[in-house]
Amino acid sequence: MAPLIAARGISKQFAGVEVLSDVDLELKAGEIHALLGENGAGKSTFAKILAGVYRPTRGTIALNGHIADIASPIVAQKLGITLIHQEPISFPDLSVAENLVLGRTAGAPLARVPWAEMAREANHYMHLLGVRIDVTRPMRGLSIADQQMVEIARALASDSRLIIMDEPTAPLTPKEVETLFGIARRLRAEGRTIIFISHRLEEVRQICDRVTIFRDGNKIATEDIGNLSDADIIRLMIGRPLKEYLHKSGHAHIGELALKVEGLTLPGVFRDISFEVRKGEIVGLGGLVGAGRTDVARAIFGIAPAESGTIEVNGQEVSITDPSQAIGLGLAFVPEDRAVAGIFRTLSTEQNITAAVPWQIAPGGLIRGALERAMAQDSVRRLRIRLASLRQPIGELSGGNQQKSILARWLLTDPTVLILDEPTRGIDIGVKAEFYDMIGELAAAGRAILLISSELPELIALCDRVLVMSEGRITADIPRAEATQEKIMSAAVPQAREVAA
Amino acid sequence: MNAESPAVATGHDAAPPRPRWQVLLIRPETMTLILLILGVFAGSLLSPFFLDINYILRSFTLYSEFAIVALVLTMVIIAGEIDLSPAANMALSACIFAWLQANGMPIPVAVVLGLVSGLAMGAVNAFFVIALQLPSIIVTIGTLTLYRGLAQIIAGDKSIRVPEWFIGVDKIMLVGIPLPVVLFIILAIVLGVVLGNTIFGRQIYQIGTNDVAARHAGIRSARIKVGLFLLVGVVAAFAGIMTASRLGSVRYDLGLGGELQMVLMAMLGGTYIFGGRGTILGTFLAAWLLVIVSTGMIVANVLPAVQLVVLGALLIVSIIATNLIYSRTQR
Amino acid sequence: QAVGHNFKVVYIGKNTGNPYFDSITGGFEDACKQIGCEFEFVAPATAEATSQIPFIEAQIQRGVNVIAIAPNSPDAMNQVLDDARAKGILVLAVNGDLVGNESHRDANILPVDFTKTGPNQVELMGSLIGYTGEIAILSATTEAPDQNTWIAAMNKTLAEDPKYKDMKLVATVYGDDQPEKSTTEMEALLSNYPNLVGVIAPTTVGVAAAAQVVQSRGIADKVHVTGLGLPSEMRDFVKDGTVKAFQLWSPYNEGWLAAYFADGVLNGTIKNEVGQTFEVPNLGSITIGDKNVMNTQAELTTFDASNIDDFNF
Amino acid sequence: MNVLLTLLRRREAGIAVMIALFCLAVGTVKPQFLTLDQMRIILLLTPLIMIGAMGQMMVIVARHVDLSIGSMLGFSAMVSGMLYRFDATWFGFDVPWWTGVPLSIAVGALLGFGNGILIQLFKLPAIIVTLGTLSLYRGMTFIISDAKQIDRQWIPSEIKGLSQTSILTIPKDFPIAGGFNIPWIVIVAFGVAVLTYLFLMHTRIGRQIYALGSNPVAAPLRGINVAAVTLLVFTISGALSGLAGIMYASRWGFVNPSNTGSGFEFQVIAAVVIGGVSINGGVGTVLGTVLGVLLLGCVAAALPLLGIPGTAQSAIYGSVILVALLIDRTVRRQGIASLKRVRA
Ligand SMILES: Nc1ncnc2c1ncn2[C@@H]1O[C@H](COP(=O)(O)OP(=O)(O)OP(=O)(O)O)[C@@H](O)[C@H]1O
Ligand SMILES: Nc1ncnc2c1ncn2[C@@H]1O[C@H](COP(=O)(O)OP(=O)(O)OP(=O)(O)O)[C@@H](O)[C@H]1O
Ligand SMILES: [Mg+2]
Ligand SMILES: [Mg+2]
Repeated sequence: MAPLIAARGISKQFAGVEVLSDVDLELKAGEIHALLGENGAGKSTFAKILAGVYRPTRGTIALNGHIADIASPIVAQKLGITLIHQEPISFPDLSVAENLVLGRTAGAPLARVPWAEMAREANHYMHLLGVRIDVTRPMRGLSIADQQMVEIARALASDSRLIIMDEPTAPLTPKEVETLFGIARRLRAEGRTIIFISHRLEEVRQICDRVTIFRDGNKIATEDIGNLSDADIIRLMIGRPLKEYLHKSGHAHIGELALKVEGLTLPGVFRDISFEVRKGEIVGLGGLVGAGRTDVARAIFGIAPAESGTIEVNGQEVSITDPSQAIGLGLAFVPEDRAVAGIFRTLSTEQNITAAVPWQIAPGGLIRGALERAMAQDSVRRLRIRLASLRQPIGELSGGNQQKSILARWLLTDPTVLILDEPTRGIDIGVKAEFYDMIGELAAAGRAILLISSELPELIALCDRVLVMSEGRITADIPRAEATQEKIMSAAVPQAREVAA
Repeated sequence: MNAESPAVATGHDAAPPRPRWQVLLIRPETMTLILLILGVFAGSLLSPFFLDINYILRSFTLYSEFAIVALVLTMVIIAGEIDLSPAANMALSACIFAWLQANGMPIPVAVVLGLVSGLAMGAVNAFFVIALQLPSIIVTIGTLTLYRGLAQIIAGDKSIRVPEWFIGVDKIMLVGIPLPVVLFIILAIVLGVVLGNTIFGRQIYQIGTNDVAARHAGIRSARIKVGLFLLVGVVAAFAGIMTASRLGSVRYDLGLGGELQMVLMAMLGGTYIFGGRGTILGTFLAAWLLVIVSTGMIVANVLPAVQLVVLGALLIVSIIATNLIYSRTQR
Repeated sequence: QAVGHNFKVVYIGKNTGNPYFDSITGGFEDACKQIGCEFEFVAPATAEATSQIPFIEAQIQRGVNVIAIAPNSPDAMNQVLDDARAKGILVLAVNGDLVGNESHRDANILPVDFTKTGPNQVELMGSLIGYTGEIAILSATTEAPDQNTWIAAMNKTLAEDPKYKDMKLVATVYGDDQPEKSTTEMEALLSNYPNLVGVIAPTTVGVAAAAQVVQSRGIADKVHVTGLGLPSEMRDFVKDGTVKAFQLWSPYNEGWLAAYFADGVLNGTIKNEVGQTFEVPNLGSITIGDKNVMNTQAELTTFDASNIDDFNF
Repeated sequence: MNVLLTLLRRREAGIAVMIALFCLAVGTVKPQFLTLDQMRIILLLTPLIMIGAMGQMMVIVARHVDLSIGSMLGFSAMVSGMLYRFDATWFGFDVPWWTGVPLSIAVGALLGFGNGILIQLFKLPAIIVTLGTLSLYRGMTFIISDAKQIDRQWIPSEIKGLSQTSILTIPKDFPIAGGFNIPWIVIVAFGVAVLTYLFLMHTRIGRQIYALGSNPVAAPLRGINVAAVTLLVFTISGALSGLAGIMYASRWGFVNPSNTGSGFEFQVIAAVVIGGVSINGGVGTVLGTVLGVLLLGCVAAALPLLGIPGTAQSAIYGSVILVALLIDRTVRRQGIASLKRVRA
């Protein structure tokens, strides 16, 4: 019998960057199939191609042996393929129930909207998932977790034969994860197929039958889960054993206090955040998406200041209500979302690099082209930024090089405290390794570093201490020696905290 | 460009750069210039009386007030905001000025107060847009109605005269060019330098391209935007008072519909309505284009109807071209 | 210096699409056919105060001999009109004058003697309401110079002529020559003055709006509307009895007179001086009144069911 | 607390209160403002704006804006007017009185479709395109009409009758409200509002308009045909402008190439904004818009009654818009605060 899905030689390029090359993959009916791989390995891209979000640059996809052209999400929907996006997508002004049924292909444009049935159905699935939300309320303001749950409910309701879940569990609590898995098993029993993308091996082991491992856009292996040890999987994922590529930058000597935060609180977002970072120290800040880490960073940097609590920089208590003040005090912040908070897409790379140090390039107000060029050039050389010309719009650079340019921008300010929010998100493995080296060097050069990351290996390997946030509170402060994935996860997840207490 | 040599280790992930000549020539301003030249040709074909530099200069004075404001408006639009109220602002500050001097206030004081009122109107816009974070397009549609209305309350629909000696800026000639045109050219040069070569200008582009990123980079976008709204306000007031001097009298409907003219100038010059792109040069050229086209048609006694059609078509064509050009440089 | 009869005359209307100017233009055209001059009509898209200026500039540039204009503003064009006259162009205000700025034009051609308009209108209204009852005036804008002269005259007549002692003017409101505004003002009049018996609207937009309100409320028997209107716009109201009678003059003759006057002045056969008299075909002898104002006819023409169909403008 | 919040968030409540207060205030000074008769006057002031506002609302909910409605109104009214004026010369017979209605709607729809095509095909910002067509369509109106007005004698009396006669008329001798009637165009306007409500709230495509405005990026991922929806809203906006066009001919009894519809866009956008439709798309209700229109109507009717000179009108409109924006702002503040609460 032909497999449900047979992908052949799937390749995908973005602006000349190949992010997937010749991926072959077969999915059986009634299996739960894991996709594993480092960030940026190409998992989501592959998923999106199956779901008709992207067209592959090359390659074919066969459904039950027939070549299918999945030209758009609508087509995918009609073919019975549903994707739960990694970042839940929602229509904030529409009700939860509407978000749940929106995009159903059935019905003419002028068909009546069955509000009552809609609500009933939505309630049914919400109950199934054990979530208590008023389905008539607008989506706006739901927590990321709840938004994710609505996404899942939507997938279930669409009754597709292939459901792709892209890191669905990232923001969920273990209890929610359990419910989800229960449902997943039942779907499998019904003969449906599920693609399950996750960074958490233990989850994969719990419910998956087979795993496919991606690395740098290539499919490395497809195996029954039973045949692989965690070590094997990690080796396959990153090419070489973990410890080698995450070398610990132990030798940086830890100096005096650089940043001290005391009882920082922003009602409804985070509360009573206290910690300190010393010169030469790398302090990790872990937790689930939506835990409030970014908001803490934003508060310290004066973008969305906290309402109470104190901040000390180099022993001086300071009040920071605007990033320009933070910069003056020697703080720097590489934001989590490059496209939104980082780059000026259409402007030249050199402009992007020098954006934070205007007065250095324009002594006396008039911009000195040569001066700017020289500074940008120097950064490009030091950070090994790959570009064709400094005049190139930064939007034309690859993600990794964009990220390097943003880092370069901040290094030009010669900061004493460097806050990095998910600095390696969506960056390919080679550049990633470079970043780890750089972070180490920066610490060694005596800068204090606060590293926000959702990637446990990263935190464990790089940080001298790992703080963990959950629901807007710091729930753990783990010294390097004791830092393990388990410890961090259990602190990151709300329930676990109650258990511990 | 040996400075760039080390960087030209072009990786698989870096797209090749666009050749220099493209960077220089494929820009909206080029298109505006071409249209301008075509306009001159068309004009001289349409009417034998058209091609007379003095006539064109004289005609430009009729649009010079709008053109001057359009230069500042360009910066506002590049910064990602828009202001539709300047024309109404011109009317109100001109009325305030005229009313004050008609009621015995010495002209210089009246002028100053007129400018101050313009500044105040800019401040009101800034308050709603920046402090209350309301969309500038709607806010300024509101204030445009309000300012025009206040002007109407002050002046009724009679016109307020200004003294003889104050009349006729447009008759003052510098090297054979009417003063308003000279002012326009000077302002264009100044703002061109500010926008192109100073930190302030640089940051205007950055705010317009990505306000969030700009704030993260320590750029005080709110301050800059407030500054721009104030600048438009005071310049509009200046333009209004200049109009009063040209016409010799002030009515509440002074500069009626000017906001569209101003936006038109900016757009024809290749300024991108959503911010981040555009140049003073473009608006400068577009102002001339607009004058050439309208006066060319008027002197040829072309129906005003046709003029409306041509202007509308021009705007759409130019925005399409601009978009194509930008999407090309976008990739 | 005689320029001959093939001179260039241009008429600048208030705005395009204004039916009133079609018939003035007709007068110019026919006269120029007779005389042999070149005539052109231009007008801005909107009747805003400064919108005529570029057109005047353009005409100067085109070297026309005569600029006839229906001014959108009594003073906004002073400067540019002076430029024109400095270039030896004859500047005539036709239908509407530069009130208070007469020195900026050479002569002014008005359809009738405006001092008689007020009394004429009052008499017409009186005849409709039997010379008794409350009446109101619905005018154009508060500062419209012509309307204000007429309104002043009406007040004077009502106050001084014993014939009208029982007619009481209760209100004067302004519709700004916009249909919407005029209508709401008319409605307000009716609710504010329940025993109103007549409304005089000395403006074409106003009288049509007022008539329409009366028609839609079906109170034509109670409230009489009259004023200055265009037959083409009022015809229906006269036919269905909403309006018994209204008045106007012949715009056509304004154009006709203007063209002949210009021809005479340019060729020295007419001296543009107060008190001068000259003959114009179909109009007979015309006298140049003070401030160089001249009229095509003495009294207003009254239109009613009997003659409305004889007029096509 | 929460109850208060939800009440506050009901934008419509706010406007309703504003209207009530305003009417009472005026009523105390001028009692006749609170009569049925006056209500009829107010109602007669609103139909065109109401019809235009329904179209504009859809466009704005879809995160666009249409500045060309005034010119579309003028053009479509002119086409019908010319049909009535010249039908005898063109076809040698008089067309039935109602032909102008479908004609205007069709012409308007065509112009609106033109806007949509430019915007969707070339991916242009609606505000600029419609700014262009604002002037383009107006010019075309002048050209086709040779800048000549269509006088009332040419507009069929049935058309003019639509703004006078009515289905429900209380007999003259009836004790209360004798002779009170609601003219057809008012009924048509409210009919359009009801249809718009049904369309936006109870059809799939209607909801897709909200979805598109609420999150344009995600819309295609949910299988929403962005091109189709965009074209649709602009076509509807055009069609309704066309309807408003023939209504204009009915209400004012003439069609003028320059006046007819000029400035319409500002009145309509004002009404829509006052009605609480968010310029950022995705938010807005028919009820709110209707109330916004009525508020403007009350203001317009009250001014002459109070003897406030017309010169003060636009200042008052401007203030009303800004006040509405302020209210909107504070309400949204509440919204954001509650959102943050949800998270912790
Ligand atoms: N729209 C896009 N444009 C350009 N590059 C993209 C785009 N989407 C993804 N990429 C790049 O493709 C590569 C693969 O991205 P993808 O999201 O598939 O990785 P992933 O395996 O899902 O990583 P993660 O585990 O973080 O989700 C990354 O380098 C990313 O930067
Ligand atoms: N309930 C919510 N409503 C609206 N936005 C939210 C909500 N929860 C989280 N966010 C947003 O999602 C993003 C991630 O949440 P936040 O930054 O607070 O935590 P985080 O731990 O930094 O998450 P991340 O892992 O994405 O960095 C932030 O931009 C935050 O504003
Ligand atoms: Mg992914
Ligand atoms: Mg974060």
